Amino acid sequence: MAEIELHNLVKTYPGGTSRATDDISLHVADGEFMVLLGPSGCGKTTLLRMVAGLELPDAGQVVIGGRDVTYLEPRKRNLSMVFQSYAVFPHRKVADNIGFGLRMRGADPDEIKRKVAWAADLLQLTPYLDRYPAKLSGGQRQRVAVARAIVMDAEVLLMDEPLSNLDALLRLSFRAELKKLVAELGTTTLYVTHDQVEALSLGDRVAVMRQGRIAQCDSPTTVYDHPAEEFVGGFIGSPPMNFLTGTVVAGGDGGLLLDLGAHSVPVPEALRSFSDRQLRLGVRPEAFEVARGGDLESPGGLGAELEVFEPLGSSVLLTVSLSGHQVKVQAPPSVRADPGERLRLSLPADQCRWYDPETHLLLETS
Amino acid sequence: MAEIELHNLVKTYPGGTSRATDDISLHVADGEFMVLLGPSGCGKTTLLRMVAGLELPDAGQVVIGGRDVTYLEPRKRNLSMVFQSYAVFPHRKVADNIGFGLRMRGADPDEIKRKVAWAADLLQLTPYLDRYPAKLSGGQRQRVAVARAIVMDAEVLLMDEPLSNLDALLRLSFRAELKKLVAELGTTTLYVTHDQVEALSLGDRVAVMRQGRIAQCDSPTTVYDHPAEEFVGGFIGSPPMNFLTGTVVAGGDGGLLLDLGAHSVPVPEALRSFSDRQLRLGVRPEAFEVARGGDLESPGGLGAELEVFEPLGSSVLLTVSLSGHQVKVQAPPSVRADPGERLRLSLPADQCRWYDPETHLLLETS
Amino acid sequence: MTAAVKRPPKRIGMSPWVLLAPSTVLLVLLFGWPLVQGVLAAFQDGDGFTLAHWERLFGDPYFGQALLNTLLLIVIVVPIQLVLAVGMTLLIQAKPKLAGLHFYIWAIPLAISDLAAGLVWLTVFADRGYLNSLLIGLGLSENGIAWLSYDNPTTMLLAVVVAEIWRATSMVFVIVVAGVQMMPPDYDEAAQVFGASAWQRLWHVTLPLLRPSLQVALILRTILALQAFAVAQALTGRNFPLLVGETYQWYVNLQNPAVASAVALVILALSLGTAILYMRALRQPSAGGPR
Amino acid sequence: MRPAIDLAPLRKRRRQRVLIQLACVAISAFMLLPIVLIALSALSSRTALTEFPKPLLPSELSTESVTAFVGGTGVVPAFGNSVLAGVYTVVLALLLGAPAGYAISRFSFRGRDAYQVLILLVRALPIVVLSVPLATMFLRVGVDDTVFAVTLVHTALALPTTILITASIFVGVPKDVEEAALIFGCTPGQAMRRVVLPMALPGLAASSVFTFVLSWNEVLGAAVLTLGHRTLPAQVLASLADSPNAYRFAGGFVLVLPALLFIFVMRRYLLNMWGTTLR
Amino acid sequence: TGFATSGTSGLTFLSTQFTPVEEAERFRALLRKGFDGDVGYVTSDPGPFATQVRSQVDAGNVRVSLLGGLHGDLAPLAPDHLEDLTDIVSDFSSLGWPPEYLELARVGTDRTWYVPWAQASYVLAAHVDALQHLPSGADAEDLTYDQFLDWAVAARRANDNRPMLGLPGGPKGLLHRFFQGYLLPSFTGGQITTFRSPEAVTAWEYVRELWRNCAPASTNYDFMQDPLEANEVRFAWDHVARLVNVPKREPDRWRMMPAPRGPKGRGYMAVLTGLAIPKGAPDQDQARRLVAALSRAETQVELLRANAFFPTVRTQIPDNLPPAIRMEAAAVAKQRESKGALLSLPPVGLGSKEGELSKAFKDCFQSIVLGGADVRSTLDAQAKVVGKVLAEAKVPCWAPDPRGTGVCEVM
Ligand SMILES: Nc1ncnc2c1ncn2[C@@H]1O[C@H](COP(=O)(O)OP(=O)(O)OP(=O)(O)O)[C@@H](O)[C@H]1O
Ligand SMILES: Nc1ncnc2c1ncn2[C@@H]1O[C@H](COP(=O)(O)OP(=O)(O)OP(=O)(O)O)[C@@H](O)[C@H]1O
Ligand SMILES: [Mg+2]
Ligand SMILES: [Mg+2]
Repeated sequence: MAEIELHNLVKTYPGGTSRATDDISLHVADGEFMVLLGPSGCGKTTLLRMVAGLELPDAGQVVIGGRDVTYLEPRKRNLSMVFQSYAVFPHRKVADNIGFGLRMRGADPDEIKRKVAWAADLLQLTPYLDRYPAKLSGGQRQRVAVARAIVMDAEVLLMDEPLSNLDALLRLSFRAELKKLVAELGTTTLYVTHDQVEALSLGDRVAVMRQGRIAQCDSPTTVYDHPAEEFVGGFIGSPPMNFLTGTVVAGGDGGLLLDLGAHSVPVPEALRSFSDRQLRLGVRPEAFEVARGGDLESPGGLGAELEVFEPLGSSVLLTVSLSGHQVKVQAPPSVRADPGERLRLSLPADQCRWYDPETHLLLETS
Repeated sequence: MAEIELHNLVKTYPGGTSRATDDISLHVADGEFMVLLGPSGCGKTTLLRMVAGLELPDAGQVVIGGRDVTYLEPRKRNLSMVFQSYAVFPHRKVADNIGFGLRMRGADPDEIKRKVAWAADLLQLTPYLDRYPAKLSGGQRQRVAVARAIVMDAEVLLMDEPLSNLDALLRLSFRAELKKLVAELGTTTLYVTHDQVEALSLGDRVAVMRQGRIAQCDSPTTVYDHPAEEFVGGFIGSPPMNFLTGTVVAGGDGGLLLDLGAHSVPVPEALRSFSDRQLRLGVRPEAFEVARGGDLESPGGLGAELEVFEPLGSSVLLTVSLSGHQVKVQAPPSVRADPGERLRLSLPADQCRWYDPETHLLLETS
Repeated sequence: MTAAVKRPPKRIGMSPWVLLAPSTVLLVLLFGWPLVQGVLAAFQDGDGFTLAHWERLFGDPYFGQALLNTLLLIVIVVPIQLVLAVGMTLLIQAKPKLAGLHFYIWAIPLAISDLAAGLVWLTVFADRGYLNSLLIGLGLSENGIAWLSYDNPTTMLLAVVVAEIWRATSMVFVIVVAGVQMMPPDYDEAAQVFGASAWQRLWHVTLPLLRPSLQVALILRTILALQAFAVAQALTGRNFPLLVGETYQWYVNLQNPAVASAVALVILALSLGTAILYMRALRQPSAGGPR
Repeated sequence: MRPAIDLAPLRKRRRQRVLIQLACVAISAFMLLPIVLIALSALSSRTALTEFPKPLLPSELSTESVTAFVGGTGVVPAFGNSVLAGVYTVVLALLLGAPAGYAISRFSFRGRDAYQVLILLVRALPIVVLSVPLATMFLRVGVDDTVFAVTLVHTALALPTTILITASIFVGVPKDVEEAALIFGCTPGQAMRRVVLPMALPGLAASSVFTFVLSWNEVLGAAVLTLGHRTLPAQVLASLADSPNAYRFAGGFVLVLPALLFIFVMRRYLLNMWGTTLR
Repeated sequence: TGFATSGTSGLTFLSTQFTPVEEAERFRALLRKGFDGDVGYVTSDPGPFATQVRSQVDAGNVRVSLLGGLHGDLAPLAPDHLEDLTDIVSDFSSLGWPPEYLELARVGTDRTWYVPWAQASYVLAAHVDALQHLPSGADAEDLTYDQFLDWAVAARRANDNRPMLGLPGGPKGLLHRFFQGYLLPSFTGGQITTFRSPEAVTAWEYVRELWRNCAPASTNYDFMQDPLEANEVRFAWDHVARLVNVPKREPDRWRMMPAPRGPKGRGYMAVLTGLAIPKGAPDQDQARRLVAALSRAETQVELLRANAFFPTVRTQIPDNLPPAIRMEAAAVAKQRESKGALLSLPPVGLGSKEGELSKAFKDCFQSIVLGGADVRSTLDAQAKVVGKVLAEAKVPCWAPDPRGTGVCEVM
């Protein structure tokens, strides 16, 4: 009942030199969970504020549930929001903060009490219901802001980095609850986060933004596995995708090879038009398979020297030098190696993504 | 020159019912990078504020660089700080904000200009130097706060969730720079974060806090691999450690086994005192090795049914049912399976951690 | 299924003028016409435009004196009050014991009318007042000092200054306190951590953040100081004439509204001049509020 | 190896606190002393008033002057009128002035500075030169000699203070909190009432105090607008100037008391906050 | 719309007189006793008084039925804002108002605009302590200005060089009346015409000398009774109503005396209050009845008894008055009846310009005495101001200046 359609939204802040959002169009289906991801300052908050009606676009249209709301007052849009800055009411106790929206809507006091208790419980705020926000820790304040938003059961839920100050455990449990809640109510959600795991695990779709534009909007796996632009690949994933530039040459067996210097990697037939031209190869760090020492120059294997070894708990991160390019490789925690050691990497062909070195756009290979 | 020693710090906020920090002692060596990790509201900010001198402890002592500073004014402690709430001066332009500390210290204007430019460049703030903070995005403001702290070259650097509103890419690059910077200057750093990857990759040591106490303070790998309390294991790692309760029984070959119901796991000899008593087994999700189908009940193998399959990009997360316990398993992205399918998990003995079911403390096994 | 874009409403949210209208209407209705009449009166006599009233005014021996005294008083009193009020605010912010009581006492002079304030200080400074009683009691003086005598202009000025400070500092104080109460403590804490001394914090953080309040306090204080003469009159009679006093004198005792209007216009010009000066000097850096 | 706890800063802090304490007491004494003196004078007998050198405590106390003052014809109803006018004025000035203050603080529109200067005109021109035209106007409309008329004039006089003070305070109310209220279903009016105003309470209290005290002490306007329904100052303040000192003190003292009460009530709102404005 | 504060709902009597609470209460009691209607007696400062009357009449919405005020309060309102009361005055001519008062009440026209109500004058009050410093041979009841000065000097010398004499030079003080009605007529024989005569120069030089022996706080004294009571000064010149409380506590230690005399006689001034009816006032009949009641001899004697204002109608002053008033009455009588008595009137017919004329005298004092300016040139300069005021008002001279036909002007 409440899909969100954004048509060509343009917004320049007064006195600003560049557009905060630059002709953004986006369609969020009813009940869909859309995650916005992008570098700091790319216009995520601005976009949310235009949907909420706190900022009016210079051009373009906002449609919610089939109704044009571009210039409608916020309160008539039936939505609720978690502010990046929390915007908790300092003069109201936590319980009153959480119940504020319901009270404004004239809900039944018992109902309010019940819902407040429920949200407080969900966000582990029950002991603090009687405090003023000034006496809370940063994370607790943020939770108040989240609780205030979710009790509303609004048709559209806008969340601007709602969990940025919470610990992993709490995020994890809240995320699960949120997903359940949203699914139950059929709430359409726009969720800004900088946490990729959150983005990928939570979103039905992920919109990656860059300088006021949407670079790619697709399902999490597609965004992760097939970044539509180098930017997306470089932005998502930690560590991000590796990019290697080489020249396409004819291989011995008539196939094409990307010449990286000391090594070469097979290039799909579909890219024959790039023969003798430069091409960019994108590989996720975890796409490499790592073997220690051994038969270094076996065919399909790439010899590399380990420069840095970082244990990350659930995996290890290797920084290796491959034909002079620095490449990040993620390996299972069982892998152990010392800097300076030589490793053999193998690279399955289906893990290779190819980019046009000029437009930086993904090239179709099938 | 500036190790930090905290001795038995106790702090209860006026009107508070419980202690915000409860008898905390901590020693941070000169130049060490100490990360504080803990659930929201556990007292991290309070601890930092006491080190900074913004809050006076009810009891205990703060020593910085061999000098007692428990009650000394903040400005005489030669430290700088990133506030969780940023506390960016709204009446000063970004450049003035960043240079504030230097100006207060009476630094040379050229020097200030140089350093501001350097920090702005590092945090990608150069285009905004001339703006007032009200015209910045949330993440940009946070970066201003960080820049303001790092230009100080203070002996002690306190950072309270300094990167919570930044995207992964920026965090990554800043983290690397910070580590370099801190190492160069020999700054002693106390760093609060809720991001475990950050904690583990950045910290020389990690102190995990819980309800005003330090649960464990050790190197990242130790904290991750050998959580001193169940709490630490459950708190760190995403998903966290799995805990399974069983009874210790004598195995067929004279060894001890933990009886989990349908399965059993060998128990080290050192825990013989727990014979016939309950014992808790902790296993990291990535400690399991997963095979699909196949010889399900082979020795050392644990048969489990897949309940949920979640792709996380660089790995997949499996929720399986193991003798009725729900267990999270992290597997390489190459693993594919469907809910309902049976999987064979194997569990290397050196990946098992044993906990006393009453005290929830780690039991020594060697 | 794109819904038609409704034209953006001409006024987005509330136009400021909607909010300004009620007060403006009241002011214009009540004071607009009298104001115009008052201004015109200064330039008119029976047969049209004239500058005679101004000549009359400038020829008056009291006028120059009054102008001088008024300026002198403002130049001395307003800065002292500002400094004092900020100091008092800082004291209250330091949360001393009985802060509430002190605060209350400091606000008391607000409640006292000009006339009563003048009386109060007259009992102190009069020849046979408390101050001289004290001096004599301490053996510092035999017969006391004629503080308010016309031939002691310095002590006379001093007495008026003390009385004005006592009477009107509270006003600045209350405005500044209200401003400080709105200020998050974060900024001050940040300044502490970054090595600012108490003075530096005051100068670089607290005062700039207080700018709106200070601006208002200064403007109001100056304008009201230009309006107050009862204290000076009670203390010194006509020995220390002030401009508003002259307005009353001309209007009430001399029944000459035209010259009174001329004096009033001088006051008006002074008030607006200083107000504009303050507004320029303490202009908000851009429209950006805190946060 | 563990240094002894350095208590010097704590001692310094304590010393500072003592100094602060002393400063507070000194200022309080300065502020209070004249009040005490007027109270003592009001309660002195006439003979005691003429003593010299004056002892701090008058030799003879008497409530004669005060009772005579309070017993005067019309003093009690005039007191009632003053309270009415004061309260009405406070309410009306806030109702009209706070929105304007809000507009000045939140919107940057053309003519904002001009508007501020314009409202100052009202305060900058000595009201005495307006008195005849003003009174004539009220008489023409037929609302003279009522508390209502006095309230109107006092409101107009108080508006500039109200507008400027509230404007300076609204600047400090974070915008995002207000936006949150809009999102959670408030009309702009409700957002103002439920969120912005409570947060701006100190400023509102400050301006209320000014307004009330202004109305309470204003003589001229009330004196030219009323005859049979006077406010207390109009009824007695004028006569004080012509009275013997004993009455002047008694009158001054009696006039001060209710305003003291009012400030006492408002004091809480000036000081009490819910901690801070949050980020 | 508020609570009634006038005490009754009857006609409204607005007055600038008897503003002090005590006096007003006594007068209200008197009204209740002497008049059978309801009267709300409302006091006001002269400023709001004029404003009220003007605006009410201008707006055609008059609320006040009767006005009471000094000649100076009422004269500016005639003729546009007052009813013509010529008929009352002729009806009651038997009451015996002095002709010079009726002249004043005509305000330079040929109609009468207010009814003379009560009068007052100015006298000297002295404590017996001060009297002992009188120059030898001087008669306290018949001082010359030179003896007066000697007295002030002697008193000052005897008192540690602190003057014992006080004059009401405060903002509300009536010192200018001393110059207009006492000093200048005594020295020059005139008020306006002789404004810059050589005798006037002598007179002002005399003031300068006198002022040196005058308490410096005199510029703050509005009423002399407070400083006298408080022992700040021991003898003083002031309005009778402003001295009446002085002898209250120790009646036998105080004396009231006529003002000194000078070379041209004993100048003295009478203060006149009057009753007027605003143009278009409601309840005019009641108001006229009230005027009649207030003009009765008994009522006026009562007023003297209550508030120390003397009757304007011909009547016998009774003996059973309070001591202070008895002393004042005696001094006033002596002042009026002594040989060489020279009556000065407050400016006649100047209307709203009266204040500016008085200002000229005050300004002379300010410049010559306080500012130390040259007497001659100051007088010349102020004479121009006086001349201008008179020229604008186009009025003939009044006592003690010779009343001519043309416009009064400074010689
Ligand atoms: N000013 C205060 N008054 C009273 N209690 C407070 C105050 N500040 C914090 N607390 C309480 O003290 C405890 C510790 O707060 P602290 O701010 O140190 O937490 P934290 O570890 O920084 O949490 P977070 O990660 O949410 O920022 C919390 O339970 C909090 O509610
Ligand atoms: N009030 C404002 N006035 C002018 N420019 C602004 C304003 N608010 C934001 N901007 C600019 O607009 C751009 C987009 O801001 P926005 O707040 O939408 O970023 P964001 O994607 O939310 O970033 P972050 O992750 O840091 O919060 C930024 O470059 C910012 O500097
Ligand atoms: Mg944002
Ligand atoms: Mg915190």
